[in-house]
Amino acid sequence: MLKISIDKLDALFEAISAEQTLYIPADREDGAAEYKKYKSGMKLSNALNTVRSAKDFFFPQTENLVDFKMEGKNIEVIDIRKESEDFVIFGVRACDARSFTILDKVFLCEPVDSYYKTRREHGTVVTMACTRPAETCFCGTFGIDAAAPEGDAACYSDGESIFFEAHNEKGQKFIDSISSLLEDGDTSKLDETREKTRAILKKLPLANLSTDAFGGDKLMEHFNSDKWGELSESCLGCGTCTFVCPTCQCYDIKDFNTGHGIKRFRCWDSCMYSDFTKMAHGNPRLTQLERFRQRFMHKLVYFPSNNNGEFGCVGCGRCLSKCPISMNIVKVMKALEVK
Amino acid sequence: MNKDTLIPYIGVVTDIRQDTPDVKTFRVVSPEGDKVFEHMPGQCAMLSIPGVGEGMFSITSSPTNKEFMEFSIKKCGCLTTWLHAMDVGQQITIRGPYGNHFPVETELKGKDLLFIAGGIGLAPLRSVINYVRDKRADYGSVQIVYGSRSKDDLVDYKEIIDEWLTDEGIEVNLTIDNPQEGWDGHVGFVPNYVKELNPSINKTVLICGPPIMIKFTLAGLKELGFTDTQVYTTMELKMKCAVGKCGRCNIGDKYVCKDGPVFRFDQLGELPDEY
Amino acid sequence: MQVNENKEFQPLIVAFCCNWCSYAGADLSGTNRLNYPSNVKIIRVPCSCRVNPMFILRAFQKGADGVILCGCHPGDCHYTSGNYFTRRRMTLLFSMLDFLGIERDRTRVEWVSAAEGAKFAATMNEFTEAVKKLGPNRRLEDLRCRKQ
Amino acid sequence: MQEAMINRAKQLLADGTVNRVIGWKRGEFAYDITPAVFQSAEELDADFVFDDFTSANVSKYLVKESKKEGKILAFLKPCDTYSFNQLTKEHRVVRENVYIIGIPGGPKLDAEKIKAKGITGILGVKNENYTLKIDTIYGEETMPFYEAVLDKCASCKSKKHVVFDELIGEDGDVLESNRFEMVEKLENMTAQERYDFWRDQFSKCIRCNACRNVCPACTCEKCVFDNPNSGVENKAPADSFEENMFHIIRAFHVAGRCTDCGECSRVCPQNIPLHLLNRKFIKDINSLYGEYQAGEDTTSRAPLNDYKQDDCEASIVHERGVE
Repeated sequence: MLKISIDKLDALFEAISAEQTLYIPADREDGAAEYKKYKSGMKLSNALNTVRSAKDFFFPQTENLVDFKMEGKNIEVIDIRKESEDFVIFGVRACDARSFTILDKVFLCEPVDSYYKTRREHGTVVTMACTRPAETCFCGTFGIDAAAPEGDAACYSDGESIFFEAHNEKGQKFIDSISSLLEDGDTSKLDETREKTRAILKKLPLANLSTDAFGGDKLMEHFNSDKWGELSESCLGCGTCTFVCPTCQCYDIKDFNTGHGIKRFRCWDSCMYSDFTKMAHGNPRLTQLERFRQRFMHKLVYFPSNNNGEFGCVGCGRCLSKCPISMNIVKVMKALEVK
Repeated sequence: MNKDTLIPYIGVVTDIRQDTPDVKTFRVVSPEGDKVFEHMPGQCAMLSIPGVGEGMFSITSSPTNKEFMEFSIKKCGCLTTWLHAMDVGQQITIRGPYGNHFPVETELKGKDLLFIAGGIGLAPLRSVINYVRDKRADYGSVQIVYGSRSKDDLVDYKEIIDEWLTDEGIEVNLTIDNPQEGWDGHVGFVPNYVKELNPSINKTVLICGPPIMIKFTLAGLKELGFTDTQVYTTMELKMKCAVGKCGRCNIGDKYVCKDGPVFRFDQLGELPDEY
Repeated sequence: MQVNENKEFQPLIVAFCCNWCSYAGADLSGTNRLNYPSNVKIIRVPCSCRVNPMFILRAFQKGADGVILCGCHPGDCHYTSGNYFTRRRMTLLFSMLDFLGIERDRTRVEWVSAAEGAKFAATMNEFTEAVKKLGPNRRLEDLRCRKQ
Repeated sequence: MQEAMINRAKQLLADGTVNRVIGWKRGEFAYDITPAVFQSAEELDADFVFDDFTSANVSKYLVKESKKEGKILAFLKPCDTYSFNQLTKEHRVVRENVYIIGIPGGPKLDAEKIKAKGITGILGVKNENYTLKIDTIYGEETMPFYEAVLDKCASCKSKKHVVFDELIGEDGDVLESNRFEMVEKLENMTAQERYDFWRDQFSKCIRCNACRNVCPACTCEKCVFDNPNSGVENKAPADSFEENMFHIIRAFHVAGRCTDCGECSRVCPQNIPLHLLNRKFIKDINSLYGEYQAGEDTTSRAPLNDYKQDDCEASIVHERGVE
């Protein structure tokens, strides 16, 4: 397998960023990691994952959809879409990589979302296998192998070198573009590392979490469960879980009056917000119970029902560590699976 | 680049008709004067005034009308207030058609039809009624039960009187909630009226109106011997994208904008009661 | 305001004026034919305490380079005490804007009575000059509203 | 302590003084504790927890809970009692429907700070003589207790309970705190440096509204930022201006009412030091209008609902500090 020594990573990043925009997870001064545009001297974070997921790259928090000019009774529609540039996201974890397949199911089904599709076509996802999963990880529950991530190309570290493997044409193109920096390497130590990681994954506190009790066929049973009241009672109705979630994809479309035109933009929205379903004549989800239920039902029942049983969660654990009141999908699953 | 469904077309309002004190019907064509797009009865379109808002409205005119589209809109929120305030010649943005439609070419073909509407609920059904009238030979008997708060609140009263009532082979039953001067027709709520009329249980029912009317009418129909599979309705929930992605108009795993808005009652029965 | 290389920068000033004193003061400066810059856009409010911090921020959002709030002199409020509350509120707001690094000369509170037409004109001249020196508002600007 | 609390709660449930208890519920790990309402002795025995991670301020829940049938028992830490008192003053809670047991306060721990040290796979956390022994999947780790303390606890202002029906443990005193240190440090920077500091912080904001929703002083039925008619209703910052505006208005609206409980910073998923904005207002109020501690009592007038004829003019802002 082709590899590069870890101390030559800087040269690698320089080479990639010379060709196209490169994003890597980097440490912030507060100790958390976030994806940043690579600049010389920037170091790859050792953190397990970023606070915000990588969905931003394909489904940004806000984006301009279309502009309007209003003049008298006339309206002019201005298509502001531009062909975007190629970019590489390096160091995506297995969970986030899987989240893109989930987002694809939403945005690439008919009618295709051209904004998402363009970015997807231009982005190369280079994943990085995990070696130190945390207690909040439960990607295994959704059939994800953190030691063998998906993505266009994958990287594996054995502590000394990083090995590259292409998963598709785009990934191969990426590896070809940096092949002058790579050399052939022996993978025996890597195989060892991978086995070690898999052994840890099996020992994680949430390793036994199961999805058996969920799926499209359990709709009425879970919807009518009497546990939602207790589970949702301390929910603050904020959007933290939604906004850090790599698979939450609900959005709002709004207009902004700039004083010299209208900008229609799309932004992330959260089903946890009180006005999410509010209409002129009323609101079908009046209390936090219904909103809370919607979020988890969507991930565990509605999404699999519409997508051949695939769940809308990747077990990244972000909501476990970020929810202000520590209520999360794991607690919901554990409560609901008890009959 | 290809056209994205979220980027709307321009529509020009060429006629505005005040139907009732709070309902206006807008005629919309493209700037070139053609129909903006083709649709099927029951489908919807997103209308918007940039800077004010965007909303889903059912297309009231029949697809057999090849000249223009019509929307009957009740004034109730921010966008609809704006629409009601505009003048002829105003441009709006329009995208669509969205959603499924009444199965006029399949299940409904050859059937005896019973339309039940309340108030502005006539808007989506009018599209089907006129479609059926234009392709009269394809369908059996047609009966329309339409009720409103008062005579003045009957949407499209003129069309009902001038065209539907004079049409042979269409039975039109009108009712209003309270007695009113100048009204010699039936007085009473729609659910009771339907029971009084005692329609044949061979008919296929298309119903639209306020939720409370639907609830009681459905109960009445069941008493008469109708089954859930005979009754169709059309739904409405908050929508932003209209293409099943923004994630708010779902009832259980079904998106009203994409899998609906037309549902048969046995399908609704399988969904949670969250609408 | 357009920034043109050939032209001197002309700031947009929003002045909230209370109906009872400052607006009348502005009126008086007009009838007395006193000059004050046309860059000043006056918004009349019933009382200076009607102005909520959001008004100030939104003025900046929509393109203002400076915001000045004028009311009756302390003790002269038509509603007895409105301007006293304004004073506390604006002191805290301006202090906060300063804390966030927004140039402190972009905001001001000035008491102008109905008889002080000259003071109104002088204040506006002086404030406009001060803002002009600072240049266009960039730190509290909504980029979407900037004219290309 | 936890046992004493459970026992007292059981007694009060048994003798009918209260019909439910608000406290903290054990989670999956050592640190993920959820505020919860307990209805019975069994539930208390099974899940009630009070330890180094029970930092959540439960007083905001009492806005809703105190309007329900029957009396509720609330365990309040000193800082929580200030929030509760402030809510009482604003008539947002029904005091008679809450039975308050004052319990000792922090310092409480911040799991994020432990994780920021690179400690991962946390299975258990023990405090041994102010050294944290952290059991992880990767072996045992240690770190000094005080390095993992929540920011809000590190600059604790008071150990005194300002409202209670009874106490478990001792009541404390108002403390001399260093809570304005960082505010002062910022004040002494240049405007450009301050601007850069806040731009850096606010650009992290994802507008999840956690700071607003957790704040015991934010109890509007409908927030201006949720009201489509306000013209500022926005869900995601499309522009840096919106980030600024949201945080200025959020802090301004609680100015003079904020008790400095520090929940806003605790819940921020992006670690933005939001409490600094609130403290800036508190510091200004203290220095310009006289010392004032929101929530200390239920009778005094809030500084922004009050005035003196000889208050300073707004121009004072231009005259002091660094430009």
